[in-house]
Amino acid sequence: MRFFELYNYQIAIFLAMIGFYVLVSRGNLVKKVAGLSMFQTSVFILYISMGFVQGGTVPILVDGGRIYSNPLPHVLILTAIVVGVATMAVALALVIRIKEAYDTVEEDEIHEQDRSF
Amino acid sequence: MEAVLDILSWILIVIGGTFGIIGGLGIVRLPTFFTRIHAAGMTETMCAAPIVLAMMLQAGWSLVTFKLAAILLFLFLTSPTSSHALAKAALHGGVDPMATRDPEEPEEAEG
Amino acid sequence: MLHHTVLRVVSKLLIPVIMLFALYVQFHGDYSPGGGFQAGVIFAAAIILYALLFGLDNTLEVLPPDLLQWTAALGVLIFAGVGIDTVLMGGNFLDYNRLAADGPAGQHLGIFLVELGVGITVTSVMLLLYYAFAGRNPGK
Amino acid sequence: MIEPVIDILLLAFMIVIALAVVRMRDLFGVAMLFSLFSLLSAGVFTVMDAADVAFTEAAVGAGISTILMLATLTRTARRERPRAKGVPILPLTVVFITGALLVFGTSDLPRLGDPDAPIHQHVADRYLQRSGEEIGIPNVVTSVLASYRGYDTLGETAVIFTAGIAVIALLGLRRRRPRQERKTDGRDALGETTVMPTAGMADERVPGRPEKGGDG
Amino acid sequence: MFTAAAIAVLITMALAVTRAILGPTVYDRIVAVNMFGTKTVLIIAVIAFLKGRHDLLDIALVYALINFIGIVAVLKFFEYGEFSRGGRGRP
Repeated sequence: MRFFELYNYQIAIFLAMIGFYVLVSRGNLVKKVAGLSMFQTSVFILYISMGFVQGGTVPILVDGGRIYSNPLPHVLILTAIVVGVATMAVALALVIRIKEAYDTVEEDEIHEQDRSF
Repeated sequence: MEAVLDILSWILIVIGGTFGIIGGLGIVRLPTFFTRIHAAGMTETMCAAPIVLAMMLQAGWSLVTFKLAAILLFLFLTSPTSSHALAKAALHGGVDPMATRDPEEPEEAEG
Repeated sequence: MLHHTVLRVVSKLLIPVIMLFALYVQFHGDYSPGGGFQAGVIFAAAIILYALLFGLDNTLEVLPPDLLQWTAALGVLIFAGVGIDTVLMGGNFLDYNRLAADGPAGQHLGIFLVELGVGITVTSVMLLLYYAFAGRNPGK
Repeated sequence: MIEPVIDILLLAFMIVIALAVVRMRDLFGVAMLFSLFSLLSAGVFTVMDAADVAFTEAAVGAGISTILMLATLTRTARRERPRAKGVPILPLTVVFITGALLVFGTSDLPRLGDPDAPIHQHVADRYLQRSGEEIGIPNVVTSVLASYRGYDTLGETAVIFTAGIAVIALLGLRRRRPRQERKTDGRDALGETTVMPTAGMADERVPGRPEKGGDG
Repeated sequence: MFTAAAIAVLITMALAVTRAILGPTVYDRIVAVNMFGTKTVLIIAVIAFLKGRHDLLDIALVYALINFIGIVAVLKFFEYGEFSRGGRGRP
């Protein structure tokens, strides 16, 4: 029964693993970035689920002593989302430069041109 | 007064929900793009508006009502506009409005 | 996208509203969800909508990238400057209680300035990202 | 008690979309589904009482990240190259083992929404209790973000700034052209640029080059 | 009351996701994403009422505004294939 009380964490991990699978199994760099970003979103969900309190409410204080959910994960994830977009932009900029240098965004073709594997 | 408002809200929510589900079925079941955009457009007016109106009735006269009215206004401005622009783009992009079925390999043709 | 007349007219109506909403989010962030990060992104989104519809060149005229590079740095400078200011006033780094006579008033002022800095930086960086991606000449 | 149901349904939609992203080869479709993914995650954040996070995800996910992804697609290929047939055993194994370990790790966590969980006991509780009098603003997230943990936020802002600088360094910025030039040329910038660089640049060079063998 | 609305909206969302995944043309996907955005606005507003916290309505409001930008960007991508043109000169 305890297993089902953690459904949010498990689904978040499942989503993260789908993102991870895209990251390791696909050769296309744009798709890799999408997978990475999905992984990131899943980690956000994991964090936010930890801050959730049953019967709680949004951590904006109102009159009357109510239970609030934990504001600390919210702060961490809020900044992480914006930083995540900025870093995703760096990754995509690198992809564009790779495309211009190698004329492809498929991983194995890049290795072939470099003779690295 | 409360009871009247509740009954009105219920009626509006039932209308909105029904039209939402009908439109959803439409977007899955209808055969071509231009018929589907009709279904999608219908949900945006006939599903969103009654539900938001029902919320406005429940909220009473406050800032919340104003926010809901703003949401409704923006939805009414943006959804028909994007539907219109999309239909126009699709028409220029080569989707045949008179077709009765989807072409065989549309993704490849789009290319 | 000038031949989309309906899109153009509706966007002209919407862009000021989005900017106004961004300012509401920025300055009302103490009392409702919001703050510098969200407001910066929304404000940048409004200008990106303008750039999408009326072309990148027109947008570059309104907000040149040189200016944005300065403002991006300015935001971080405001944030760090508040910290340095509190140090100079005899407190710890980012100890806003020193900014005014009583604690909460100083905190209000400090949070306002810090959020302003964050908002300016985020707006500038998001717009710079869009300029860099959209203005890249292909095949060169 | 509809909220857990909404939560689970939204997460289920996310799983369906993630699986579709794995299978889809049209990268434009991936970008579209990705924007749906972030819409849904904002819904999940709303159900989880994280108003500010949902707000950020709403502002970022629907607008900026989709646009950046599409802008990248205009500079690269729109379709992914078909994969070789067969089940990719190594990636699946790695992913499965990692996932199993992580799920095993969750078994020690307190149940979802437990008010007595360790995470709610230390500083978070103090922030919620004291923020009202110490900072004097109702939104605890803002007060933690800007005041209690202002140092963190300074670091994050610096990271965003650095990322912006890095992208400019990688891609360069387009300077605005003088007005005259633009008036006269009309459609120059549109005509001279090819929309997508074709893969056959090397081949095009061959027919027009007589010096290869013809100058002797 | 709002439970019923939430269920109806969720069913509609499920159907829209189906169309977004099935395709077949790109325009179908865009229509589905657009419709899905509207339904997300609705579900967030409904959640705000279910929880009794009206601060959450701001999120719905921002979606109603930002969703439009995404659709415009997609249309631009389709008509021009890039983002730097389509300004003063005719396309």
